Amino acid sequence: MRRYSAFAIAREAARYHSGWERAWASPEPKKKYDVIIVGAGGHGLATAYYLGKNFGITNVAVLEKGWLGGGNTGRNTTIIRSNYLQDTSAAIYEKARSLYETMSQDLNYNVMFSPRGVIMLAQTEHEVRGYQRTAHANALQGVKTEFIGPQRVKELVPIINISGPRYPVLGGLWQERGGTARHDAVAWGYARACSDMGMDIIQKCEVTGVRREGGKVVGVDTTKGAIDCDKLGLVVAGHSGVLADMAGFRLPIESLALQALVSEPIKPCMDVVVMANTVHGYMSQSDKGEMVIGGGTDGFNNYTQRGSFHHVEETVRALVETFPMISRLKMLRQWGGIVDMTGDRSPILSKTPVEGVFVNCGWGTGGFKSIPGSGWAMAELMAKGHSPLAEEFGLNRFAEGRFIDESVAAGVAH
Amino acid sequence: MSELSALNGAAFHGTVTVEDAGLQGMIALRGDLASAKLAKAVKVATGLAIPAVRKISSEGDKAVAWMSPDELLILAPYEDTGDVVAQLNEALAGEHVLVQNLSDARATFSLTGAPGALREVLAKLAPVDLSPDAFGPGDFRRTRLAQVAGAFWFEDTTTARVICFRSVAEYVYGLLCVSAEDGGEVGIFG
Amino acid sequence: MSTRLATKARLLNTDKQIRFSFNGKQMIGYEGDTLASALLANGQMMMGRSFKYHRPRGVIASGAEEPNALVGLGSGARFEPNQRATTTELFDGLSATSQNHWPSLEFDIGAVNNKLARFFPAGFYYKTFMAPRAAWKSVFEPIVRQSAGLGKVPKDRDADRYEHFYAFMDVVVVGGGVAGLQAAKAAAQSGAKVLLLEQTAHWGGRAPVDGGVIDGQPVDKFVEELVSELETMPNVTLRLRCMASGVYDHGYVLGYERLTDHAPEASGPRHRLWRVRAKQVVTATGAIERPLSFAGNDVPGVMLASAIRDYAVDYGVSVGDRTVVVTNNDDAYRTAITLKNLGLEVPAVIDARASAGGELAEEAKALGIRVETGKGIAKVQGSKRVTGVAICSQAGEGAVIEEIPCDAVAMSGGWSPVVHLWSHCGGKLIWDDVRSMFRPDVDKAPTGADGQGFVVAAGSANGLLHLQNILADAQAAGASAAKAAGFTPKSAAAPEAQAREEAPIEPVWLMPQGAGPKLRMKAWLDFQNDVKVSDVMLAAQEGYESVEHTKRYTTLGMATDQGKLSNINGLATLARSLNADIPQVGTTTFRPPYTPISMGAIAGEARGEIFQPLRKTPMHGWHEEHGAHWEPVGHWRRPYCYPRQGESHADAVAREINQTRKSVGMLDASTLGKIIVKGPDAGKFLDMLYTNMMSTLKPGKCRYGLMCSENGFLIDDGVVARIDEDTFLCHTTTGGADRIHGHMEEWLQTEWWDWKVYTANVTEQYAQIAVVGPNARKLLEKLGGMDVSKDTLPFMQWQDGELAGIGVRVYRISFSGELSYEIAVPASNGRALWDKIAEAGAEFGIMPYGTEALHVMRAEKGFIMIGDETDGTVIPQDLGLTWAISKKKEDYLGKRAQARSHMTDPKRWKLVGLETIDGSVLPDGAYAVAEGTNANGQRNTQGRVTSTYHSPTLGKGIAMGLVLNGPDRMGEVIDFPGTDGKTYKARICDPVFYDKDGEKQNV
Amino acid sequence: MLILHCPYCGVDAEETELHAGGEAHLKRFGPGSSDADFESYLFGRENPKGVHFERWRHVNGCGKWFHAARCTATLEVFGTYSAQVLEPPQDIRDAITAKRPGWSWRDIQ
Repeated sequence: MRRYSAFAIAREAARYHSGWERAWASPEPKKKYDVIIVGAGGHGLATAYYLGKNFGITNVAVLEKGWLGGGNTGRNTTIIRSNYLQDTSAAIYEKARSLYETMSQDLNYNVMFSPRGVIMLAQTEHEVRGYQRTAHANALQGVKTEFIGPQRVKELVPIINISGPRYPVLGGLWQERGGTARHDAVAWGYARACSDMGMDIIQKCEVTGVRREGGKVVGVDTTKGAIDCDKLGLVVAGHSGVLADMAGFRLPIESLALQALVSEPIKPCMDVVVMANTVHGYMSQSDKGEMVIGGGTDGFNNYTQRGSFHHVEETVRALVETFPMISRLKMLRQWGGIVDMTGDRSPILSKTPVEGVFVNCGWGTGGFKSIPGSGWAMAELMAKGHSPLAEEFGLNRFAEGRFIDESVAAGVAH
Repeated sequence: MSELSALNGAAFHGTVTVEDAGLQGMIALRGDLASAKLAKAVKVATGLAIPAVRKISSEGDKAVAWMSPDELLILAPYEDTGDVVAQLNEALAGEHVLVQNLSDARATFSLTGAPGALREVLAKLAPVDLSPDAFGPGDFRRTRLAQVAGAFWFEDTTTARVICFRSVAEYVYGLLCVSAEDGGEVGIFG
Repeated sequence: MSTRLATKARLLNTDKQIRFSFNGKQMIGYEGDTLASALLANGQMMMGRSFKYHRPRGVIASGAEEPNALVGLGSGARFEPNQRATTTELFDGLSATSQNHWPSLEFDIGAVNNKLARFFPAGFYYKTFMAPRAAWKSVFEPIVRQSAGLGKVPKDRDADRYEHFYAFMDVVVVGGGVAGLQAAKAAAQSGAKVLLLEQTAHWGGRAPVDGGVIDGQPVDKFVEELVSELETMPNVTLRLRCMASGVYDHGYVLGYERLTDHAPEASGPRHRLWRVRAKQVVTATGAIERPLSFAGNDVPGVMLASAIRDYAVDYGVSVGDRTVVVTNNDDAYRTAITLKNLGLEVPAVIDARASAGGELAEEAKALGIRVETGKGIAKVQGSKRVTGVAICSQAGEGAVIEEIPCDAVAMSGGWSPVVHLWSHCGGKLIWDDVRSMFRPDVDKAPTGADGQGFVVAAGSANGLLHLQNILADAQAAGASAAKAAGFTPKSAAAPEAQAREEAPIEPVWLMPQGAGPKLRMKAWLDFQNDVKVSDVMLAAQEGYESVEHTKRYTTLGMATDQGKLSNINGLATLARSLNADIPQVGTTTFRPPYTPISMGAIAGEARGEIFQPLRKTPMHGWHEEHGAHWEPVGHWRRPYCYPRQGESHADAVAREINQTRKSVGMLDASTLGKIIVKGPDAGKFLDMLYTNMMSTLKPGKCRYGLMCSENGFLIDDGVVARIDEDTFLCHTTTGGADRIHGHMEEWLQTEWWDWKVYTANVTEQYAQIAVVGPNARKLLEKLGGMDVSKDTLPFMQWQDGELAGIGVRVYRISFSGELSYEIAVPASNGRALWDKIAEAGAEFGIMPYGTEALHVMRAEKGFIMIGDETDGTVIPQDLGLTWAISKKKEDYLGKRAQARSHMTDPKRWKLVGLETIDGSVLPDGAYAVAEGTNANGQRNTQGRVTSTYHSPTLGKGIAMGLVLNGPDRMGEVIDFPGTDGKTYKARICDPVFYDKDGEKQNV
Repeated sequence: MLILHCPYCGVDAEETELHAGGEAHLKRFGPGSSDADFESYLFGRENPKGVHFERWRHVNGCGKWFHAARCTATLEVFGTYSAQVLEPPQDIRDAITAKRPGWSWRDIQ
């Protein structure tokens, strides 16, 4: 792989960029791989990457029914934070966040990780208590956060309306090293690195069946023919239920639409990510200048990648109240993704009833921020059979009543 | 009287006039609407028959509205509610019913104005087809008014009644006033 | 220079001059102008700078597709960035400023990017700025952000208002051109209710500019008559300045009506968002002309041929004196003919086709216009303004044959139907090779609730370009929409139209077709985002082969015009690069809105006072008058405390508690939920709902109860009073009123529908006032009217009666540990009773207290609070509430769940009291640490604080918490590290800090 | 933006009058049931890309719960019906069969 650098650009500029090589290869599938990952989104590619990097497993195929990074990786609001309440959540999201810090250098691909800081606003006494609790938990989890007062919020976010009248800002949970990254670049950077390790990323290859022998996986059927494997990782947010069905087990998952929108670009006016859970909206400003806005999920199962407009209305009115200056900005584009939601809204990283089949799903609205941590844990789980980061996220927790519930500290949205 | 309605007589004049309609007697009657005994009790208490689905029947100062397959809303003068409740309870003794005075739980607004303007004010707030061929006097609709539950009906083509929960009376009044502000005419219902 | 012509313009009223300013310079236009036409008339071709390279940008189009002419409009509370000059109607006093430059439009430092453009190809960010690591955030990103971003930031709260409007229609026709008008008529004649939306201020679309004859009349006349006819039809609603911004599932169409943008002084809302439910939608949205990709096609003065024609005909504006037309189709000849007829020079029509054969070409030639076939533009000369073009053979690599001086270039690469609305909700497209366009696949329309198609495309939006075909298609579309909506359309023929016959288009995706890298780097696809042919080719070369990859890698089509001009050219370029067919490459997904719509319109009326419902109790006004400091609780606002002059909130809370414990206090408890549950099976039902046994409660008595979810977690608590044999009244928490009522109805309707139980939520029927403290009884006795003595009304009983002449129901329940009465009174009498209590209490020094005093007092008593001790993961067994869990019942909601292994785990943290060694207050939410770390390196914990307060009664900090084996560890001291760097040491103790034996409440 | 016909009050209600209540026809398992049954009751969810049965409440309307048969891939609605049945009635099944021959959901066809 030829390294990217300013020098390389200068060299290529001289010859009209004719020398750039493909970022990733476009191979036909082999007959057999040690590991097949279904889903070339951020999570699937990260899983493959860490299988190679951490465990030397490179005879890997990543199968993608559409184009790589074309699912939720390319449809989210790019927020990265790890200020979670429960230990196991904080562990995997903080692992992810710390990997984001060095991702551009690790992958030699600038994913534009911007640790600009994330504030979760406390607008009720209940939220104040909830976020103070989270701050205490984070301190013991090694996640650097701080509960800050309203004046500090105003300093960090001059465009915010902290005085209400409806929901005065009482403070906020501030994670200085949270931020954003360029979402597509995360998928592309991993894809390039995986391809460089000799892994096959096979796009437009839809899995149509999971082949099992004696309760163990032996391969998959695809639109490009049958492919054998020893281990199979299902990493297909939104469509996890469909794939599990092929493998012969059920997941405690429902697929819901989650929507986002951006404004037209304006000059820089907000340097941090702000989440306002009382009114259900969050906003950041992209490097292009667009205000990137999101809210809650729709309430019913939906595979259309289109949501209901009243959720957009709810989100926008919440943010107009919080940031009155956005009223005269215009919505440029709205879109939806399909997120898979589990019974406790926390992910599943688990072995399954079928030997050799592993599942990584249920990230709900937290998918993007967890990509490297999720890939890291999934790779370890698939390579070694267990992973401390994945331990608590097993499927068994539902039968045991062992919930990982993040909504308890008011931190609902992402 | 020391009783106060939520808005204590507020009024706004815009494309239509929005007024607090004051204290209105309201009784919820839950029961088997197909039962003859219930129909008779309603008749005795109000002089009215049980209305059809999503209809309201009225006579004088009383009215009966269809709320759901097992619930009616009985309207009577505020000061008479105690008597009507007692009458109903007596007539329905031994039956499985629930008679509940909810007069104080709600606020009522009166909207008066040109027929088209009246419809427009409501159509800004409720996901309901308010064209004359779809909704008119005699119809009763429970729905959503912006962010809260509410219900309305037309007494005639120039008078509408809107009810909502008492705690959100100011919010609904605010909604109705903003919707009735001059300059906001839509001109779609003639 | 562009200038105003002396000839009559279609849309102008030259009797009415309009004054406006651009970058502070005063200018004059006419009524009917757009900002773009007026600027051009004032010689202002350059209107902005591009996003990435800060290249000079002139207006290129005349409508919603404009990517360049974006301005900041207005000032202060009415400032709006990124407003399209082409869709901004001119009004008196309009003030506009150009964007994305510093210090000025003419001289922009940022244009240095342009000089370095070669180093900034597509995706260059991804390949550099990686070292040193911190530099991206601190150095590179701020530079990138500052140089991007386009418009200025609005500073103030918006001065305008907005609203929503619901409409229900049989047929919505989008687009008020001839196709839309005709379709609306065809649909309306069936009797269907029709709404016709047009985004501009004028009917007729572009047909009147393009010419032709309909039913023997000029198009303008036809439009005028048709509009008049539609206006007389009672079932037709016509709206100008109302854009259909999106089509959503189940026939939901969003209309964006701009009511006062053209008249800011007018009263009324600025924008109205129409939420229309349509049985059928006809998209008569027209077509958009495509640019051609040649070097220098972005120089100001290079415009769409149709736009130059529009400015001349509609606004009497000449874009330049000498306009070279470059085309691959016949339509652009209309521009040449129009200009020539207006007395302007057209040095040449450069036609990339080998032969130009249509009637229009013949007409142009007849007018003496030089037509060069098989030629293309090698390069446009000029930087801030076109000075000429170098022409070449289209088949070659760009060797210059001739240079032609000119000051404008009219380009046409053919027409693309506007398929956005068709596509928003899943309508599919097909590639039409003959016409070189994506058009709606009529067999794959978006489907509605019934599974049938609900969108019909009409006219040029359906790929038809000849006037006769357009009208016939529109007639058919209107009729078919009416039919699908359940009406019987009249069989009527479409009007007869005559227009020129056109020779076929020849697709040209690069000019000249063999252009080398140097020319390709100057051939723009996306004018705003600075994406060139070379960028798309580079993306393909690097493996970003999916059209979505290319779009995202190059930012093609992601600017504020959302690629209306660039998408098709871009994906054709991609297809060429991949040696694939265009349909194989496909399109990106069309997402709403069609053009950007204001956030204000989306938020609608929900701002200020009516941003959200604010729920108020009947005593709300009193609290306000008495200086309450508010706390939002759900949609309610409750007094947190009532601070007096100079008093801190903490002091106020302490005072309120002290006075209540010492004498008497009063609390507005109206927000607590009250639900009537009645019927022969009411007891059985409540036994399922509560963990306690409620069916054994005697009429007249009260019992505290717990409710769990089916998942076992504690979701609500409150006192249940049995009213009579069949009737219970269940109190819930403030947040629980609606939720628990819904919960009850859900179980009754969907699981136990044969149980005879009715419920009614009577929360708002009653105001509820708690009178609390040792003097409470005396106070009530003073009010008079009923016996509230211990014997007649003992603890945990209720009675109906009268106080101070007002009918009440009094509950002897206590959440404070004091002698306490909760008095329910019909809401309309709430304020009267409150006033009487306050008045009668004066002699006892009665004080109102707020939620914080309530919380502290209950904590002193060790009572749990839903939301503090519980957080959705806590079961009653954790809280030492096993006494409230009936052992006799076979079943209740949550019972089975509580038998699962994690819920019976002895290691679950249990409720205890906590007191600091030094009397200080434990920090809220602090965790108790245990030895060591877990497998993920996190510090182990053994408990947490759930409630913590300073107790004025005890004069020290008190807390409750959940602790591992807590109840077995009384007296043990554990460590709670704070976030302030201190470690708080607390002793585990009984959670009941005050009056452990309940002697005070039970008197 | 769905529209569902409320079978109780007859309103073609738009989504903002409704509350979505998840999968329909769940069988409740209480005390004494097996861990697997109980887990399945609480968390096992059908999540088909296609025909689905679900619960809705006409919350800003007549307040009644009802059932809907809907396609999650296209949002087509096959019909709505009473909440007080244990499985989809025959006319609803027939309506689905007419449009999605060969459909199945759990063990219902």
